[in-house]
Amino acid sequence: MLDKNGIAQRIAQEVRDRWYVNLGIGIPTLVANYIPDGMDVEFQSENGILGMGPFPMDGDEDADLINAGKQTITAMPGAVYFDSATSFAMIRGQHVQLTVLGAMEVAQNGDIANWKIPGKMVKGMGGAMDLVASAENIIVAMMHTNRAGDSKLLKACSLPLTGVGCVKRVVTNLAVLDIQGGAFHLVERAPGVSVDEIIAATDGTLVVPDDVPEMQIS
Amino acid sequence: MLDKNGIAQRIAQEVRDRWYVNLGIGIPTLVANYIPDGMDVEFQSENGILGMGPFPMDGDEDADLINAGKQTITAMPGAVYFDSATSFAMIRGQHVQLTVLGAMEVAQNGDIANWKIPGKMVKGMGGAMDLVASAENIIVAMMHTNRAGDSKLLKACSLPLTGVGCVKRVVTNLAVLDIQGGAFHLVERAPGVSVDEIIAATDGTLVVPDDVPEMQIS
Amino acid sequence: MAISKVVKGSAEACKGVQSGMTLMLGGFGLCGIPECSIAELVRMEVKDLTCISNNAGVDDFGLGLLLQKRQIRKMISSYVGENDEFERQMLNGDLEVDLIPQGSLAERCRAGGAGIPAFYTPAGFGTEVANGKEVRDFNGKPHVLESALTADVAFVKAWKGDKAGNLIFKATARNFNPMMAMAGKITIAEVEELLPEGALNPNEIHTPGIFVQRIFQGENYDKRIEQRTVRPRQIESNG
Amino acid sequence: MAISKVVKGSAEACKGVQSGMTLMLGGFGLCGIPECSIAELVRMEVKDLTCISNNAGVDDFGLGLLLQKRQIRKMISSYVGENDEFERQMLNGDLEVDLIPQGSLAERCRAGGAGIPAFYTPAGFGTEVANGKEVRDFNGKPHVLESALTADVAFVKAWKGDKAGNLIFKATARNFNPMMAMAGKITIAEVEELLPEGALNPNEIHTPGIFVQRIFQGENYDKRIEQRTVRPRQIESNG
Repeated sequence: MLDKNGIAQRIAQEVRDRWYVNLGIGIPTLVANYIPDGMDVEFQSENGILGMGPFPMDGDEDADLINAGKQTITAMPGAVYFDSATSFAMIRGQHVQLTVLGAMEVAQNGDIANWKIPGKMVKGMGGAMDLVASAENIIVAMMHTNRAGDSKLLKACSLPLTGVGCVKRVVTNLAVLDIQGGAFHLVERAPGVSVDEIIAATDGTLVVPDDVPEMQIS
Repeated sequence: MLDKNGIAQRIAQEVRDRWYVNLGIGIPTLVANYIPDGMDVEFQSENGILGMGPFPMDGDEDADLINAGKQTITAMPGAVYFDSATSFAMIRGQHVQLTVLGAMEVAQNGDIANWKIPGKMVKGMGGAMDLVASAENIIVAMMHTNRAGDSKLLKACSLPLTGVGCVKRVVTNLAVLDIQGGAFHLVERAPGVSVDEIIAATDGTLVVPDDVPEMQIS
Repeated sequence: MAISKVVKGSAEACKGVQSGMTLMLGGFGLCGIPECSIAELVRMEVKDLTCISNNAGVDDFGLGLLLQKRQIRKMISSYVGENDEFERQMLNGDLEVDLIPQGSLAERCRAGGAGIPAFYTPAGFGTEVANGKEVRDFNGKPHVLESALTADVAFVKAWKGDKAGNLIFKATARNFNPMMAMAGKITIAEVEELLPEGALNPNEIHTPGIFVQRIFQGENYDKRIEQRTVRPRQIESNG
Repeated sequence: MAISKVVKGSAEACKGVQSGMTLMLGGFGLCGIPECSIAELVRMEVKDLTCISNNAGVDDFGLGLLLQKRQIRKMISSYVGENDEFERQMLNGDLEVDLIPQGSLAERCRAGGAGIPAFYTPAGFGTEVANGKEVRDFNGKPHVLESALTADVAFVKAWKGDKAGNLIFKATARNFNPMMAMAGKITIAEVEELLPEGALNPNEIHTPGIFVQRIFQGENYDKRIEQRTVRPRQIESNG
């Protein structure tokens, strides 16, 4: 079974050289730590920076330089700042090659819910609706089940949707799954996790091939 | 009767302190020469400058600094450059207080034609259609008649339109006229021009008040 | 001479702001927010405000200060997760809230300033955000018709500004400020450094002064950091 | 490391440009046009091009060079008054021409790059530009629905650029370049000065490198002036 860093590490394997990548808050942010040396990748943060670097050294933080999670960050050489309209022009215009974000629920038709629990929690969608409606390549990073132990991979989302039919791949603490033809397809098992455990933790329709390789995480 | 500079000088009297003004090619460009000292006015040129100054000194011209008429210009202190989308955001968004432009024909309902003579001349509308569709305050600067001696103030435009019902005031070599309720209203006579001459040169319906003052041009 | 937009301070700048108005406020989280103007709005005790702002501040800073005093009737935002007082007022029904996708919010403000009454975007299709809105297919993909947003007064905060109202923002403090500057019937800019005419390079200006009606030198900027994330400063050993 | 977009010169930059393609070309008049790329297109002898450009150059410079060689099948522009060859070909019916309002052209390019398939504008209502287009009232005023423009390849010309494709334009040579950079499936930028990574201030960049796929150092810029208007340099007498 993977921890959050393991999920991030596995997703990093999906990133290709010369890609612009938008990483959401939480697990997705960790993906940046696992990009192989020598691979040229630039991180976009939708509040207005391309070429986002690591957190600043203690004492160097700048209130005017944050990411979409409101964390203090740094800028890499070659970085650029821009306004929010230009930022979403990049996203909506499909200039960003990969979006990684978290979710409360994912459905077997690719629907995603991650912004609201009616009557209980209303944080807002932020940029997530623009991202999922526009990105050609969306990976959801999340735990396979919620704190109550219920599956987050469902036949249909029960919460208000963030986007419809947009998720193509999900990476959880248990597995890598593709969404295709209205079902989850098991692609890889996390180290030490059995196919039965994944079946048990998945509420939606799950297609299991004869051979399910274990993830290669160094 | 006014010459081109006289028309420009009369139009300059319409300009108010603290206005942003877009001047078209030809006579309108000359208006900038007659703004009284001490009046703060900024000129916008739709190719991407606010705070346009006079022509450069001989030898100082810069191929990268032109106005919408492709003439070399200078920038005043406090000027700013921007792209074409931002420029027309200013125009469409009604941030520019006055537009002065030329015309081939103006109709008594406020229609204007100034971009095309079918089968003969097709220069294009440039920014004129955006300007006339958006500006709250449009003054047309033109000769009262064309080279053949025909009136340019018509019952209806015969040429393809640039905009509909948008012109509110026309300043010609003969007169100042307002457009209102589907007719031209004579407001002022040019120095030495009689009301009868104006009536003769106007094809559209012309409302003539009892008293038509002569323009005050210094 | 450029048209001067300079006013003395936040009090003169905010003259005419009234209860019941629709305001826009730049900033992302607490980054790039018009601190001095918000403080002035608290002093003025204007009420029943509709505030268009990407976020709602935190409990004791930014728009949270107006929420505390119950000066806001309605918020139009994309993300409000950092403010407990906000959530309380909303879940109680004391605060009307319109949550809209961040990209649509930015583009709707720009449209409002640019004289574009409406545009189509894929964001929000199939979600409750699209309820009651026209949907149309373009290139085989459904899009939602979104309308322009404008405000009676827009408040923006810049790093440097000049007499003519030209503005330069710093780093990611730019965010929503340029679009909101365009969309205000009156736009009030506060700046960390107010410079004389001609002091800014005309090639480096982010917001042309034509979009700004009043500009003032802000004071005592707090510039609070919401999430201070740092790496430890340690001497790395070699092996 | 930033993603490098650098190619050796115009020949490498234009690799893959083919007859029949739709191209965008930045510039206003002859100001800010991609001179080196146009010269390369002439050398390549690609034909049947659709060119989206505010103007069509003059007889012997800018897009006029492509018109001379009959490489252009269709022009999408707002003003073409400076080119006699253009007018000849158009009135003969050899050249298809779509004239559109300048502001709509700029906004349609931006929309194409920004993933906005269509928007409403008041420009052109009641004129032949609106023929066949949807008209809708907003705020009591009729508006025309205009669609996004994109191009197979967009050519832009900047003053300074860096390895990552970030661009800074000079003065009014900016014009259509930033929007067209956004709207090209492939965007090729030529620059007067190509600088290493990190040489540009990230706060002063007009076009972020994400919009640029190839960048090269241009050579032998002519930068022709269309209308040289000057004041005489004379010693002014005092009284």
